[in-house]
Amino acid sequence: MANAECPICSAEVAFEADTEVGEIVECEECGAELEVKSLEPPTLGEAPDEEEDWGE
Amino acid sequence: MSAPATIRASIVGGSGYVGGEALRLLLAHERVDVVQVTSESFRGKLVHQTHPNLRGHTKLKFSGVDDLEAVDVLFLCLPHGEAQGRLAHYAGLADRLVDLSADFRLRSPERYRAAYGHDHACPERLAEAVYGIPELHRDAIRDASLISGAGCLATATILGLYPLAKADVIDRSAIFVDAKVGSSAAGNKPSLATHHAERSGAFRSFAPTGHRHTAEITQELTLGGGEPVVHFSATSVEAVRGILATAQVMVDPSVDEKAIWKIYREHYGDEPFLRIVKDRAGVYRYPEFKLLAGSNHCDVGFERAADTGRLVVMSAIDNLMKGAAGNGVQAMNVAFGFPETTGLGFPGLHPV
Amino acid sequence: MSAPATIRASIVGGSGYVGGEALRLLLAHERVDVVQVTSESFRGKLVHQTHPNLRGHTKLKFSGVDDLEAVDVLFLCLPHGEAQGRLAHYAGLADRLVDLSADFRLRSPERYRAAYGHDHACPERLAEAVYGIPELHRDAIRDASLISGAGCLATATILGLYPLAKADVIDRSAIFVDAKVGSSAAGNKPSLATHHAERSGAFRSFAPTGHRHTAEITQELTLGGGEPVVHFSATSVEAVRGILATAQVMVDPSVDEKAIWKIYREHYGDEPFLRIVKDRAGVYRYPEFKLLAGSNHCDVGFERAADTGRLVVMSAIDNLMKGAAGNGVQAMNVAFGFPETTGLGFPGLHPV
Repeated sequence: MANAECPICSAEVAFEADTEVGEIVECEECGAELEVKSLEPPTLGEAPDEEEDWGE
Repeated sequence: MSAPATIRASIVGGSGYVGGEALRLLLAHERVDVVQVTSESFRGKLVHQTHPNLRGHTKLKFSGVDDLEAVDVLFLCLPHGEAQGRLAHYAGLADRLVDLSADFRLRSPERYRAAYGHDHACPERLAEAVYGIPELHRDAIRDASLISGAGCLATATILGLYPLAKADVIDRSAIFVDAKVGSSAAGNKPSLATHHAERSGAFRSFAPTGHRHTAEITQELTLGGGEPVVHFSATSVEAVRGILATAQVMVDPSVDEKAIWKIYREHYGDEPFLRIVKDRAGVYRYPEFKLLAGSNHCDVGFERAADTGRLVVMSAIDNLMKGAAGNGVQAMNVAFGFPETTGLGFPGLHPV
Repeated sequence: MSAPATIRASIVGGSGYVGGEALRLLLAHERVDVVQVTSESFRGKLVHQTHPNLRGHTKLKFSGVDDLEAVDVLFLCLPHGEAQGRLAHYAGLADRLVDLSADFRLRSPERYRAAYGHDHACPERLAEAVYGIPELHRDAIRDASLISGAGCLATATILGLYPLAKADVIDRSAIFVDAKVGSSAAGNKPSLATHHAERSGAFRSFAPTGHRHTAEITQELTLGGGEPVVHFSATSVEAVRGILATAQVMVDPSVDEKAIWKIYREHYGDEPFLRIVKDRAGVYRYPEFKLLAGSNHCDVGFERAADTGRLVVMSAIDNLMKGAAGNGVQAMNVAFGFPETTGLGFPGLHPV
């Protein structure tokens, strides 16, 4: 299972065996939605998430 | 020297909120036998008289301080001034003392007189006492005979800023802190100010300046560098337990968000009680003390104002747990070589 | 048949408040391995997304209900109607089911239709389901494959009155109950009514009459005698967790205070979670739910109006604990032969 670095908080994000390019994964530490840019080397980019209304 | 199977512990001054919390934790601690809990005013009474949550959990009654037997560790939960007054007596009863008052927090007698307005009763013991936050002084606690608890507001503030100060990325000339704190931090002595009709719903600026915990924060964030200038202000809020310290510091523009994450992960990644809470999803995206009631967690989060280099650091604790009794038990675990989370695994409640 | 060392448990519908509380308890339960927690809407997400108190305590992620593996016990924490709809499917995955919805609480299909306004999906299973309050049905729970949790308001009311009904000392023709309940009992679905600005400080008579839990109270207090007439009224109050049920019944004048103490001690003296709270000292002289948050206690107290023979019975619980998840875990302990307090020792906090 390869690891990529979260572009937001630099935490290690594990790629599952069946992870595919374009898939959206979530960083476990900062909760950012990330898009799998490539598998070799494992790289992630920030996914264009819709700005969720947090309600404050 | 391997850890003992179980140890004997007693609590001196067990009728207050901190003593009661220490009793709750120690009664459930699998490596501890609670021998005595003292209270002069409630001597002979069942402990659940003052700690109703313990009804049915123990038949223990309050003892008098003069009936204290020798034990392995003595938790001193006395009003300020009493521990320093009779330290030799207590030290004669146990090899390890965990003092949860403010008597032995400061290393320098001068700083103590400035903060507390009178000379310390045994200044020669100040240097030997260890400031008992394991995340800061774990090794020193292991061998210490006098472990001092820390001020609750100081604990939250220090743990929020410590990694940044250690990495020396913040401007030490001006650290602004606004701490929000619940009513239990003031203890169980009633007054008109704590009378429900006066206190309920209050957001009371009880110490805009001159709060005593500032001295501890300054002491612990010096870290071999220049002494930081801490501008501290405290507000009591509509809660019983809980502290949220909101610090504002200026950070070198070269230190971006990723670098800050790295600094916090480097210092707190392996700490069982410290959680970095800066989340893009969910309701609780930054630290919030209401989730921490009864838990020993200190949650730390931050947000960087890119334009000005301002960093807002938020840290939350339960003032009776990581801010007092929970931290005391954690330090005891370190001192006796028990796994550090023993008896401190309660995660907190949600919703609450 | 001695109790297994550990068992495998999963939670179906784990993103709600009851599912989250069951997860908190089962993760810390020394005899349980949590295998899966399902949530269709949060599938693949870390559980702390919806249960922030569990951050750092588990790396578990929500599964889909279709990925469920066979386990020893399945906790069903689904919205009403879903368990009865797919019971056979769930029963195929585990020998023991603990259903914390309202689907299998009532023994009679007629009473179910009257209380819930529609026919039950599998009325033939109603008779086999056990009303899962161990203090009432401990033996039946031991062998039951379908254990139903009880309504939280019903639990508090029943446990307050059960000993008196069993001893047949109360007038069953008119039992008046006024229950105060916190907001978490309504679940985590937001609406204008639960919007903070509308809900904060509310004392809202949301069910002056016609509350569904009345049917359970009537069912469980019949006890082989005439069916009691229960006049139930519920008010939501300024709290997140907690129920205080205040019942008023008429008692035969020959039954004095001492006799009532005896009746309660006879039924609850050996019950680990039931405490009789009628105290002449201290602040908390009668049951109070704020002390019980996170604990599995049900505190019961009473006061007798000597002149009229009126007895006021007060019973308090945490609606998410003894009123739901805590009781579910207690019933699981009974079913698998674990000591009944395993994983349920938290005494509650004070002050809180």
